[in-house]
Amino acid sequence: MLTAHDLACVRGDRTLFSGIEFSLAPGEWLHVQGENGAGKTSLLRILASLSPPAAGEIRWHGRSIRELGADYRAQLIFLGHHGAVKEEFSPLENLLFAAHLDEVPLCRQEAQAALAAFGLRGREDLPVRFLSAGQKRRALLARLAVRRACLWILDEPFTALDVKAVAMLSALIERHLAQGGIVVLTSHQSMPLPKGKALSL
Amino acid sequence: MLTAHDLACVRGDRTLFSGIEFSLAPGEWLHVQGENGAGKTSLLRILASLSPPAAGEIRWHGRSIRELGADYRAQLIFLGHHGAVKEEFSPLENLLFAAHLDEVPLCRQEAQAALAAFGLRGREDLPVRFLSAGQKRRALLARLAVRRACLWILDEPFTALDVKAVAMLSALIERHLAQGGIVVLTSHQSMPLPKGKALSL
Amino acid sequence: MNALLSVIRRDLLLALRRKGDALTVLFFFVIVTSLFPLGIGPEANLLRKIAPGILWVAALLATMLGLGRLFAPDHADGTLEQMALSPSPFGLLVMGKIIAHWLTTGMPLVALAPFLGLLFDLPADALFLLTLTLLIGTPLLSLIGAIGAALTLGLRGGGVLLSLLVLPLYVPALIFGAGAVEAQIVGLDASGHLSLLAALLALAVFFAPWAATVALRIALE
Amino acid sequence: MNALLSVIRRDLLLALRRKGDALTVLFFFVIVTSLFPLGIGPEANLLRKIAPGILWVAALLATMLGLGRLFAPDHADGTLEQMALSPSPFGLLVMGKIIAHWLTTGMPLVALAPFLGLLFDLPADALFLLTLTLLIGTPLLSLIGAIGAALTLGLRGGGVLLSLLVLPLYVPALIFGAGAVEAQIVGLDASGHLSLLAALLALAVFFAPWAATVALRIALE
Amino acid sequence: MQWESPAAFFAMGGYALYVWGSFGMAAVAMIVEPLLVGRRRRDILRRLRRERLAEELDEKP
Amino acid sequence: MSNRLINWFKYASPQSFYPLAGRMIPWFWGLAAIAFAVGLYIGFFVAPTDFQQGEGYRIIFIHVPASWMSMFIYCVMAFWAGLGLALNTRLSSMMAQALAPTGALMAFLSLWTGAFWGKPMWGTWWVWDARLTSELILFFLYLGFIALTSAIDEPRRADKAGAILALVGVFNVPIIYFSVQWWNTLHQGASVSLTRAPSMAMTMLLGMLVMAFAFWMYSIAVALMRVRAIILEREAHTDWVKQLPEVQGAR
Ligand code: HEM
Ligand SMILES: Nc1ncnc2c1ncn2[C@@H]1O[C@H](COP(=O)(O)OP(=O)(O)OP(=O)(O)O)[C@@H](O)[C@H]1O
Ligand SMILES: Nc1ncnc2c1ncn2[C@@H]1O[C@H](COP(=O)(O)OP(=O)(O)OP(=O)(O)O)[C@@H](O)[C@H]1O
Ligand SMILES: [Mg+2]
Ligand SMILES: [Mg+2]
Repeated sequence: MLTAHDLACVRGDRTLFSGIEFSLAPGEWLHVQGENGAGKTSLLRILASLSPPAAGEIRWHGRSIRELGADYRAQLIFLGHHGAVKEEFSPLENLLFAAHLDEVPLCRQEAQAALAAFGLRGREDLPVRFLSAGQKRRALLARLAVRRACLWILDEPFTALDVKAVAMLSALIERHLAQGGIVVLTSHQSMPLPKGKALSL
Repeated sequence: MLTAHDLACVRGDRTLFSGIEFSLAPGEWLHVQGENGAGKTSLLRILASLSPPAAGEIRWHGRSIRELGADYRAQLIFLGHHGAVKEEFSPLENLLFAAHLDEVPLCRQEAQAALAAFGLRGREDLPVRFLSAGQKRRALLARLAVRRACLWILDEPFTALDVKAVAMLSALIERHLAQGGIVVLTSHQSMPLPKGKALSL
Repeated sequence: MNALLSVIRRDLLLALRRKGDALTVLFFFVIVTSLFPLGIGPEANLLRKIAPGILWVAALLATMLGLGRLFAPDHADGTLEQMALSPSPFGLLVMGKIIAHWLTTGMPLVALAPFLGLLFDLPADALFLLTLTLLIGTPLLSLIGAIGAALTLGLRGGGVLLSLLVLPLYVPALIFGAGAVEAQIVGLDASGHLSLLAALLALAVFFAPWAATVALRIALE
Repeated sequence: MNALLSVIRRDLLLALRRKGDALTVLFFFVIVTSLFPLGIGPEANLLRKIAPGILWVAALLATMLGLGRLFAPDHADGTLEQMALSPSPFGLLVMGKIIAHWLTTGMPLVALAPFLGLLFDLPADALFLLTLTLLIGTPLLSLIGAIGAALTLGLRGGGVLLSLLVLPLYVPALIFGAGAVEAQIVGLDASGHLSLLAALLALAVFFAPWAATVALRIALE
Repeated sequence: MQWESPAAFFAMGGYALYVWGSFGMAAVAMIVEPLLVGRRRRDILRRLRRERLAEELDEKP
Repeated sequence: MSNRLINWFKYASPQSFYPLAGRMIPWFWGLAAIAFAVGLYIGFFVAPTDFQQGEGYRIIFIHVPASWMSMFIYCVMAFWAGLGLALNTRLSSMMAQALAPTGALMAFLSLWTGAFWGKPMWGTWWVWDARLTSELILFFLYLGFIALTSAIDEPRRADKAGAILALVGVFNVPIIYFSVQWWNTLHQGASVSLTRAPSMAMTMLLGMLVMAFAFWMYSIAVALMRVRAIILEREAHTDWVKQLPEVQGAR
């Protein structure tokens, strides 16, 4: 249960948004919409507790995320514009390290299977630097399939993906929702997803 | 008139594509399609004479682009995944410098108008570093409106753009085509453009 | 604890993957040291006198150059963000990165120093002491440097700003480190210098990772 | 020609925008110079003897640190690609970047050197000669450095690899530059050193921009 | 009073360069600094006034 | 958080401090002017000629106050910065940033006047003495603080990063001072040690203290002026700034 109360964000001397309210129960997802520069990325970073809001509060199951700290962070996964994949490492190594960081036990076979599911079979051992734009995104997204986190915060997850990969990712998100997960995402494209809440900035 | 004969591209020990043939007359555009990693970006870089093909030849009005060299480069504009905008400079400064580089006379008013047309009014003087993902792309694309080049090579020009910006860019491309320009682009999304040639990798 | 080890392992692997990257810090150390005889002239006595100072300054500059790579790549590709969001304590991960930095930068310097000392014709006991001071001193340099690297993260021209911030803080390490060797060469007792150096290290082990972590969280906002 | 001036103007503006970035290269120069007495000890006679060498090495290191910023930012954000595709000759644009680099890095060093010489208690005529050698030497450093910066562009750990490539090429400049001042301090004629330094500069002006341009084209492939 | 003449005062017993060099630099620095701060304040005030005028113009149609 | 603390926060808000500072500034300028006049009079016309250093010693009347202030201001700056980091009060971070340039100026004056003193007394502009070296490093620490805070555009981030640097520095200043002193005494090379007049004449001491007071008042006055400018810059978008008479007033 994620709730936001009266959130505001200020950048420079511009107020990007204020008075944002929403609440998401398990199985619900939120589509953050808005023009370029409306403040979607900024909102997502605030929800991920990476930067503090200028005003307002975010609650997770009724408790403020500032108090929860690490307990909250352990339950979320945030994938942003950046890759968070090392260009020198292969997708496999990247995934294994991410699992370590997340304190998830993951063996090579499982990791390889996850990558194959994301269409990277045969590229598991090629340094990410050589991958195409879309393949890089896939290597990143493979983490979604591995880590057990309840709250997914995804910033434009569909960029650079081809049609097949978009379908795959949508299916993954649907399954996560069906299992009682919560998803917050931004996207300029229309998505093949069950109806969710929408928030316009 | 851009023609490609029997182009091939090899990366590592993988042949991405070979035997690519196409020709584009003024007013025509080519949609390069393919899955993630099919070699679209690689093809575009070859067309922009940034990297040499493994085999085959590209001709511009009948003459090989290797011979033409600077004469060919003067007539094309290539916008890739990277920004080519300086994060320290404001969009205005970036555009003015790009115009200098292109040896196009451009005064502040014109530049400001071009940026305003791309929805950056009020952000002309903010360093690009502070802009949102979509605004960065817009600052980059503003160059299309300023530079007179016959051949446009655009790698996923629609990423990160919101609906309004997509429509604007499409209109710009259409106008360019109507004036006898040639466009080569890649995109995973469907585009509101008049029918063009398609090339599947 | 597991996460700490995994960060260290990853960073070591990364250093290995970026072929010869750690090696080039070493070469930098060697080249700076050997530039001085070229700039100053070949008088053996003079060179012997200034050898400890030069080796220490070279080690310091080499460490400093490596600092740019401590957090910046992880910041640029978003890994640092993910570390901050990880369930493992962020401070521990930062500590892991600092340790890995020392293992790939400081330790090779320590191993190489005695050989470079030979070039300046230092006596055996001075060589030993030089190595010992560097062994205590280079972790100190890495720890202090981590604060500077974290503070300048993501800033334009960070590399040079970093040196501006960090070099003044390196002064005590330099003075005690080079001072110990020089004291011994002129026949004085070096243990005072050494224990002060060790005390500084103990202080830094406690405070530097904490300060670096706070600075990193700020940089990520 | 127009394009050359526009590149220079842009890079100067950029240096201005990155507040105090050129300034921090200067501070680095100052700090490195003042680290040596700290490592070596405060004996005035000894320090006076090694001063030209130290100042030259410090200038060399400061220039080298600034090299990382010569092409890398333009490469990372794609500007270099656009320059290569520009109708103006690429070599001219590269030359513009090198000139701007010297104006923001080398020239301030030259202006500051006499004051730092004072810290080492150098006599007035030695100060003058030191400044003169740096005035000839720093453009040389920028030119040679540009080749190295172009060659290492986009390589991982490029910063340190760069120093590895460039430092050996800097050695002749260092020897003639510092040598001239030392010769004069001990009462010998310095003009031989000076003319050799000038000859090197003339050579570099012709070849370095060309080599850097070729290297850049390769890096862009 | 220990100075025989103004000239003796300015000569400072042969230390004129050093004494007046020090006091001069101190005086210059301590006059220039407040002036710079004052300019900073004037700049920001000018900006604020301009913004206020712009806002007023915006409000009036 | 207790009520008292919140109350305190209210008084420490830029909004209520801005007019208060405005009222205090003239007083400090006045005190500084009086103290400068008295101090300079004592320094030049009352204090006798030094039997060793002749008239050259009169540099002491600015050198020592500048040196003291440079060290004192650093501590105060670190205090405010640390307070800003711990309690997240905007005003104290602004105070820290307002103090830094003045502190750097004092360090610079100490170096400059020291060099101008050293040349006639020691025959050289500079020696690598403990005091001198640590003052130089203090100057660098100031410059580092200023460079870092001005390199960060987001004010909140600049405050926090600056605070960490200032705190690390304030721990290091004594370490640096003692390390340099020890380094120097061990070598005892050709360097000249500071020659102090064995018993300073009462009038000299008095003049020095009055000048130190003048420097102190000056620093406070300038820092307050600067903090007011910083407040205006940072709070430009708030209503209370827009309502200020100097903003509303004559065009
Ligand atoms: C660049 C050169 C110099 C620097 C950076 C410098 C720095 C300092 C500093 C930091 C202090 C305050 C330290 C304290 O009170 O413990 C100080 C005090 C003092 N300095 Fe200097 N100094 C320099 C040159 C000189 C010279 C050349 C003389 C005289 C020949 C001198 C005489 C004094 C005296 C008399 C004091 C007051 C000592 C006391 O109150 O205990 N200084 N100086
Ligand atoms: N050294 C190498 N060894 C093997 N394969 C390589 C090597 N370097 C690149 N590749 C492959 O070459 C392809 C490069 O594709 P390119 O970037 O042109 O794809 P793209 O069509 O633009 O894809 P996207 O839609 O994801 O942007 C990728 O499939 C990549 O895996
Ligand atoms: N210092 C500043 N001064 C003024 N405006 C700023 C400053 N920093 C950031 N901004 C503005 O804040 C906004 C940041 O938006 P954000 O990145 O959250 O947008 P977004 O909704 O994710 O957009 P996109 O769809 O393009 O990714 C931008 O409009 C940017 O112009
Ligand atoms: Mg965004
Ligand atoms: Mg691509």
